[in-house]
Amino acid sequence: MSKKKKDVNKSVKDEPPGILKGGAEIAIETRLRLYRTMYECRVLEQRAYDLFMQNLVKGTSHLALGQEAVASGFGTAMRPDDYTFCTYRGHNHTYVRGVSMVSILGELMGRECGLLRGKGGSMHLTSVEHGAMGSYAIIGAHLPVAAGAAWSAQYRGTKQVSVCFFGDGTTNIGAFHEALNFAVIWKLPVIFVCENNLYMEYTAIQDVTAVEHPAADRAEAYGLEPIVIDGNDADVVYEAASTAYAKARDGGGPSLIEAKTYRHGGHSRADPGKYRPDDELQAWLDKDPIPMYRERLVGLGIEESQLKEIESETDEMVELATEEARNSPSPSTDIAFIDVWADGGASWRN
Amino acid sequence: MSKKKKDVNKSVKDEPPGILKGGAEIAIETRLRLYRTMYECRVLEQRAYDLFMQNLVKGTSHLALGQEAVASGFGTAMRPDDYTFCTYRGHNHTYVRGVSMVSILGELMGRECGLLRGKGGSMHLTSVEHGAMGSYAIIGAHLPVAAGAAWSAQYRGTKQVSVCFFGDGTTNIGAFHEALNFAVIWKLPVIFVCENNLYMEYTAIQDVTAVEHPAADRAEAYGLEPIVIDGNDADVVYEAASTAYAKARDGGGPSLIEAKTYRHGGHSRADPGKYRPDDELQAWLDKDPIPMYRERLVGLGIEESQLKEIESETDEMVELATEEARNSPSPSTDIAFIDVWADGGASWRN
Amino acid sequence: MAELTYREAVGAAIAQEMRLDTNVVFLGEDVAAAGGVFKTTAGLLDEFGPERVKDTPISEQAIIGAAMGASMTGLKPIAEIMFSDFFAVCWDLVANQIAKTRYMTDGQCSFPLVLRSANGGGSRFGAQHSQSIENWAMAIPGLKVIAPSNSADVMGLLAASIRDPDPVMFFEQKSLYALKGEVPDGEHVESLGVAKIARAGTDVTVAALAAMVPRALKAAEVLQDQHGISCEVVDVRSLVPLDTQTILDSVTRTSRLVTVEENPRLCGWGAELASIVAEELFWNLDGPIVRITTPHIPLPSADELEDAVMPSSEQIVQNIKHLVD
Amino acid sequence: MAELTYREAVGAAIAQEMRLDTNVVFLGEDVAAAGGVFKTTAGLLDEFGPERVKDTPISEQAIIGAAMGASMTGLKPIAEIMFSDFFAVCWDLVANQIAKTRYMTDGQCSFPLVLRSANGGGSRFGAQHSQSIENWAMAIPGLKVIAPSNSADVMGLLAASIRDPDPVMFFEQKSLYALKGEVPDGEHVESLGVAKIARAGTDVTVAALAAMVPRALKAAEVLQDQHGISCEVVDVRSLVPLDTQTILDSVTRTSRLVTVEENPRLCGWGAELASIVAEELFWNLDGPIVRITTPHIPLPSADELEDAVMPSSEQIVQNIKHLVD
Ligand SMILES: Cc1ncc(C[n+]2csc(CCOP(=O)(O)OP(=O)(O)O)c2C)c(N)n1
Ligand SMILES: Cc1ncc(C[n+]2csc(CCOP(=O)(O)OP(=O)(O)O)c2C)c(N)n1
Ligand SMILES: [Mg+2]
Ligand SMILES: [Mg+2]
Repeated sequence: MSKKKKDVNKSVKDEPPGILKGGAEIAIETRLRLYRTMYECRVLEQRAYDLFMQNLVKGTSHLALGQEAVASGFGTAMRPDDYTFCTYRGHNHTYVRGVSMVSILGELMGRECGLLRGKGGSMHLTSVEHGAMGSYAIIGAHLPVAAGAAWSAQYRGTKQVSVCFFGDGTTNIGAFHEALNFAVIWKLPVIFVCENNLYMEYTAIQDVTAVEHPAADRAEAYGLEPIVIDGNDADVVYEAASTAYAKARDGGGPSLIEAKTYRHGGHSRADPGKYRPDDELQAWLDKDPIPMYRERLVGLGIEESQLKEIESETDEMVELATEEARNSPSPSTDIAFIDVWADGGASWRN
Repeated sequence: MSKKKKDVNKSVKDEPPGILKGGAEIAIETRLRLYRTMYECRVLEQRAYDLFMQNLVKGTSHLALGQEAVASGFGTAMRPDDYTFCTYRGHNHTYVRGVSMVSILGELMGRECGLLRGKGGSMHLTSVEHGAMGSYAIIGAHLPVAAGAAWSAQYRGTKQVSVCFFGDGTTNIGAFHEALNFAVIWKLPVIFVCENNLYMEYTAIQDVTAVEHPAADRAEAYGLEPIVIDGNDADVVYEAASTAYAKARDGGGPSLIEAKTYRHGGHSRADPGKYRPDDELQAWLDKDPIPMYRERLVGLGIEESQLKEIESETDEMVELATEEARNSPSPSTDIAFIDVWADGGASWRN
Repeated sequence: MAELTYREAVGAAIAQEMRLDTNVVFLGEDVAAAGGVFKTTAGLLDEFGPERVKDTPISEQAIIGAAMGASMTGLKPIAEIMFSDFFAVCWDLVANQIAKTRYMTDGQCSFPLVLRSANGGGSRFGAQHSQSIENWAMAIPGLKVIAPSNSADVMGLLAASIRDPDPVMFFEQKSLYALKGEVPDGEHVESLGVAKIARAGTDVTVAALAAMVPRALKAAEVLQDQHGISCEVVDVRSLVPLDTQTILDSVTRTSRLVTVEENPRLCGWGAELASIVAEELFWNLDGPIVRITTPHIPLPSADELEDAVMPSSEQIVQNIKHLVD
Repeated sequence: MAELTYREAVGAAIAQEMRLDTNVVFLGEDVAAAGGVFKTTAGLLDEFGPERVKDTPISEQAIIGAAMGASMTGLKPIAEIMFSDFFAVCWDLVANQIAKTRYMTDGQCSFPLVLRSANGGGSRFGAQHSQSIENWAMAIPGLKVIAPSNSADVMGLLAASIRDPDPVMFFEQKSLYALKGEVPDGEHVESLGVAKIARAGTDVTVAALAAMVPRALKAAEVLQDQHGISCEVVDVRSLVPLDTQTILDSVTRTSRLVTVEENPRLCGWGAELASIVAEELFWNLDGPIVRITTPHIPLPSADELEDAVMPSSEQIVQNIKHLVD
């Protein structure tokens, strides 16, 4: 085991979270976009949380508060026609593709203005027109589906890339294994991004996984390079994403990237997250990707006022979106009975 | 990739098949048992083949002609109360546990004397009293089941070991991945044996697998040592098996062993195996585990006459078994309607 | 009599059986330290320790496979699949392996195990976390299938399932977890394969399951009070074995059958029941057999939408009024 | 008219559609270089090349997932699952993902794909390679379900399935692969959702599917010749969409329904049909609805045993004689 671990560590880019790299090559506009996107994700999901607390969101919901750098880094590096596949923890991944806040909040509240008019709910945000090809709520399923979209792009010669986000816990399910092997042998333009937030629902990933890095330590089993990145550093994510996109677009095949990060809250609405040691939680709160990145921008000479403007614009945006979503009516119940089939209908008989 | 391969090769016992090791430590009685077992497997399955040709075996059947060293090596190293889990290609693995030839041939022919009285057929040979816990015909399923039996042995403190045989093609299905991780984190006394015969059904394993050694190159993904052995050398198999059994019995947890071998015939009854290059087939026929092992025994001073006696005893045994099985009646059709439930019945209503 | 929630009855049954038989072991995702995501198994780890109450990775095939292998070698495992929808990721182990191996091996192996899961709609979880899949299980020979509607039945039937020598699929309707009900004191075990007449009546037999039982009972009350129609509500409880005797007896008396199913329309258990009655009691029937089901659609997430598609007591009232009028 | 085997009709339909639409692609285990283990797809690799006809690893979740992802992004994949029993290892992709995603996304995605598979018993393959699982698929909203009984229907319905904008489960009865039949020359496409009256009759409607159709036809002949009973045999062909019109019309004329199912008893398509007729044609019926099925058991392997449990034409004759007498 010890030999093994050394091997992996040798070839991974494993930075302790919080130690931000210079990233001098990233253009300042891009950096501002990264910051804005993270900030937008943050306020959007904080608002979602408030709405739960007001019982305006029913069912369940899974926030990625603390994980915004991953969504922002990949979303910013993406081409508009690329494909995103994500999980029930997919608000941010969907949002960064250009989907409106109102349609996301509306969907969480089950309103007519919702992205899916309430038919899918929080766990299934999808916007095909934005390349957000769905949020999948059963662990593992979307990895082979993302490979399939990549196959289609390859066959059609479009140079689109398919990117698939999932958690550390997902690396122990069969579909992970099948999708990785499959993507490699067909050299598909797909990027598998494991957001390692250290926990499945309430169980620590290390308690149920045979290796230390649940994704990266499996990479070589598929002939892939093991890559671990600081998932709380938007620059690091952006760079890793850019590299992987370029590789995929050049016909270099898939990548598997493990981004270390942490969710600030519990697994889902019902979970206060008490199974996590206080000091662990505190250490990660201290490494919150958003204030850290803000500090970096200030260090790089960005005016405080410019950042404040981004922030107040966003705060206003989320207020307006909330108002609009709250004022949106419930969907007509008629829509529950349609759209099983491509003809718009739901009938199984003549 | 090249780095990776070197890593694996460093730590594997990868012998080109056919180069037999001395194995001086193995007792001569054990060696004779290994030879006898291989020879028995061979004539048993050759007879099975003849019976297909005479249309006395219906349905399908999968022979392991050429792979006998694996079944013999593991079977000989096993404790009587250990558990075997195998596939549809399981005649030999079942036979080496002490199951009679007549009950195997009878099952293939669907006779009353059959091990399962015709209810299971060739693909499902099982003899719980011999520790042969079943032949599983859907790829991958029996890996977690074998882990479960090992869990039971661990919980009950019996020091039994569970051994699970499967093919190279099986390493690409999800259940493989889940079972391996699961067995390691619970440190279960289970041995996973991949018989790499280079093909799934008609497709070469290398065409559909991201790594060179379909099992061994995945071992490190579960924190296991990569082990490749010459699966055509009964001594090598016996030694690898003994090591893995001892490790499992000592609480050292699972092993994953890739045994390189080859099936002389096609995948199943219907398959002439024409997709395999002539020279490849010939090379492996030249490395037939049985004549090679016979030669070694002669080299070690075993009398030709002693080997001839084993052979003629076995030949006679298979003749008698064939006769008995052929003379056995068809099972009463009544038995088709029972034994769905533990009370012996099949009713779903009162 | 103690008052337990449906949720608490799950844990109570498991604890009762684990105390009696050290071969009973329990595994699943987040079931031990966290006590289950529905908090059904809180306290079991503390009482029985980590050798018997085990957290697993997200590896449903491994979970079910482990249960299978353990059950055929002397243990009596209980495995939790968090949401019944997830049986789809391990259906091979359930439908092809566990269910068939006893038969295929000419009766050599038994599989005394329980696969329990949170099943059904009404919690606004959307199409992938709300299915009622009792019919998936019922369609597979070799599986027993139980779906209780109240705390006492959860306790008694889960205990019986754990003791049963055959594989049992035990479906807990997740929207009922908070429901309270009286549970007999002391050791409580019922029998599988016995339906219960939840309300006696004379005009029409209403067969319902799990969350549909309270809805059918409410409808029966309304029908009696407002329309003078007397419904006999049968809580089917056990789909396999199926207590056809109780159901056929009831229909013989009422001459009418209505089934209330939560699952999508096609090939539900109600269809099976309808076909049995249409064959065996044809000459006793006074009118068509009516099935009330969710339409043949996935479940939507928003509350108004979900409520619109699942069978409601109002819908049951309407249908029965129409039938009997 | 050309005479093709059922097996050849599969390849002919795929080739026809691949010639017409370059978005049609095909993947599966051993399907390309080897032409399929049932040799249904021999020649496709040669004609269409390795970009469109692809061998896969033994990774059914990857196969179905790939088909799903490709179908939602512009392709029209056909995926082969070697034996239908193996759908159990990838059922999540089929039942939870492909079937539900269009609905869940408010109609944003379509899944124009075909999942074809060798289905059914009679080949002495035992319990894990012989199941008839049409009812597994029928129970899932969002899947179309086709099961042809002859070469012309294989060709016409498979072509229609490939063109269909929705996911289609296409079940080929493996014991029929060698059966020959006339297939119209030139482009041949039929419509999904249309049952066929395979034999007209007046006394009883016999609804059958796939391998049960020839058995029902043989029984009908015997019943006519030896017992003067006139059976109308309906080849259901399409379970979803279900041509209830043709079936209800037939039962309206004959006043009797017998279904012949290969699958185990509980929750088969015959139960669904029985429940529809028991509700909608109750007042037209002259007698009980009878379902003939395999008992609720896994299939045994030995030939005598398998023959003893699957519905035979003799059994159909006996049942109908008994019913009509
Ligand atoms: C097949 C399956 N098993 C279990 C679940 C329940 N479940 C939902 S999220 C989750 C934890 C997933 O952990 P991880 O992959 O690390 O993602 P994270 O939630 O941390 O983002 C589990 C077990 C599921 N949705 N699907
Ligand atoms: C889930 C599943 N997929 C496909 C098959 C069909 N099948 C039976 S054997 C086989 C090849 C298996 O190859 P391998 O694991 O190398 O074992 P071998 O037959 O070479 O011993 C396949 C694809 C199956 N039985 N189960
Ligand atoms: Mg996680
Ligand atoms: Mg092989």
